[in-house]
Amino acid sequence: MKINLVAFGITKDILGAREVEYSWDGAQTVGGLLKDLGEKYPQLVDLSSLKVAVNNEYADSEVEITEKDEVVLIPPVSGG
Amino acid sequence: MKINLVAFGITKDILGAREVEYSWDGAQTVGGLLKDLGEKYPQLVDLSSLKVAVNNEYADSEVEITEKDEVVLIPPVSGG
Amino acid sequence: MELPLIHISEDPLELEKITRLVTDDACGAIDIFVGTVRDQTKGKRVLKLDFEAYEKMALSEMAKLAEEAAERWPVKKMAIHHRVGSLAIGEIAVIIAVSTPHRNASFEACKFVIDTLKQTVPIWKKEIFEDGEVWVAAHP
Amino acid sequence: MELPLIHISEDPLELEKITRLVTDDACGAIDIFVGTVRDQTKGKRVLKLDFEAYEKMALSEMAKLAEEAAERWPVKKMAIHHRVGSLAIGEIAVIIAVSTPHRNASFEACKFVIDTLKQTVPIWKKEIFEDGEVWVAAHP
Repeated sequence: MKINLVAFGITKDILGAREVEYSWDGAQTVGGLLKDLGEKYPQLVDLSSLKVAVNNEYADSEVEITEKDEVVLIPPVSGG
Repeated sequence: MKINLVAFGITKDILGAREVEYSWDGAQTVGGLLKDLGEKYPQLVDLSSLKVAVNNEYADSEVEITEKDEVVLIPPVSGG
Repeated sequence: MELPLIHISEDPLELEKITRLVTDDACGAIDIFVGTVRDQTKGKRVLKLDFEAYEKMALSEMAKLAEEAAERWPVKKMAIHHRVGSLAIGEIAVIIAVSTPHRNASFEACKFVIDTLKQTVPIWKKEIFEDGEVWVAAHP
Repeated sequence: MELPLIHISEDPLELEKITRLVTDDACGAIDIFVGTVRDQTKGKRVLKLDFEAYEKMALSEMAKLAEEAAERWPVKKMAIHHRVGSLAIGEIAVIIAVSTPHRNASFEACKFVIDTLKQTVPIWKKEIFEDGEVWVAAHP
């Protein structure tokens, strides 16, 4: 399975693009995605926090991901 | 001694004018003035509070009043 | 704190201008309190409010408030503008604007000023009803 | 609460207009928080701030905040406007305006919204210094 992964803030800099096609081995869940990303992009592990939004909602690590989902990396927010 | 007494808010309605010439027997102090006013204008006694400003400052009852002072009746304030 | 901007006016208060006056390069936060005329009090319909001020003393009491706030919080700039005269429903009676480096202090200082203003500054309002009028807070 | 007025814009935020939108005949109080760009952070000179938003989700998170505030306080109208793009020192990044019948609730609801916005709404700012740039809060 390949997803379209969207990255904001510092995660865009780390991934090198606003959007990347991404596939990974292991659990096709938020937790599985984060584990794989941490191995391929160690700089992500250094962040204060890293959340994932699936279809515009913050998603826990158990949430399953399918090809149609809008999956977005949310590094520490700093609006206001 | 006669002073020029200035009245705001409801005290203007009670005295019937913004400014009145006023003289009284007894102590020529803020306390003496308030005592005399209360006798001549019983409606003043019904107010939630009645303060006196002498020369732009709230004045305690012991403060002495002279003819040159600017003496103002301050009923309960309600700005804002 | 810079010299506070204290003003009493018969003309409509200018929010944009007041906010520009308190904006400061060293500050990330401005809190602004805007007091407006409500259409009712304790369920009774209000037609308008008439404000009057003992202006000279009101200005000096408002300046004292600003100084007191600046002693307690790191206020950079502050404006306190109060309107007098006859105000229709929805019109602005008072604007308090405070700039501080960080946001908590802006809220606290602004709240302190409006709370204390209502207790100490010689300004009075009369509520005009369909069947009469009342000086607010005059009686227990 | 009426439907909250939530907006993300590349254009300068309009304080006067936003305040008019939340003014309500039944309310005596409007509290407005204005977040501006500071010229320094931890003593280091900032040249400008770049803001970006995951706009769709930021709008829905801001709407949630407004609803949460309305559950806790008697909010009549609320506006949350956030700017994105490149902002110079002194420019306005965010405006939160809340009208309530009485003033305490306006302060509390406004403070709740800005405090929570900074924790949950997917908007990011990058500080641009003379010698580099930093995504705020990205690292411990």
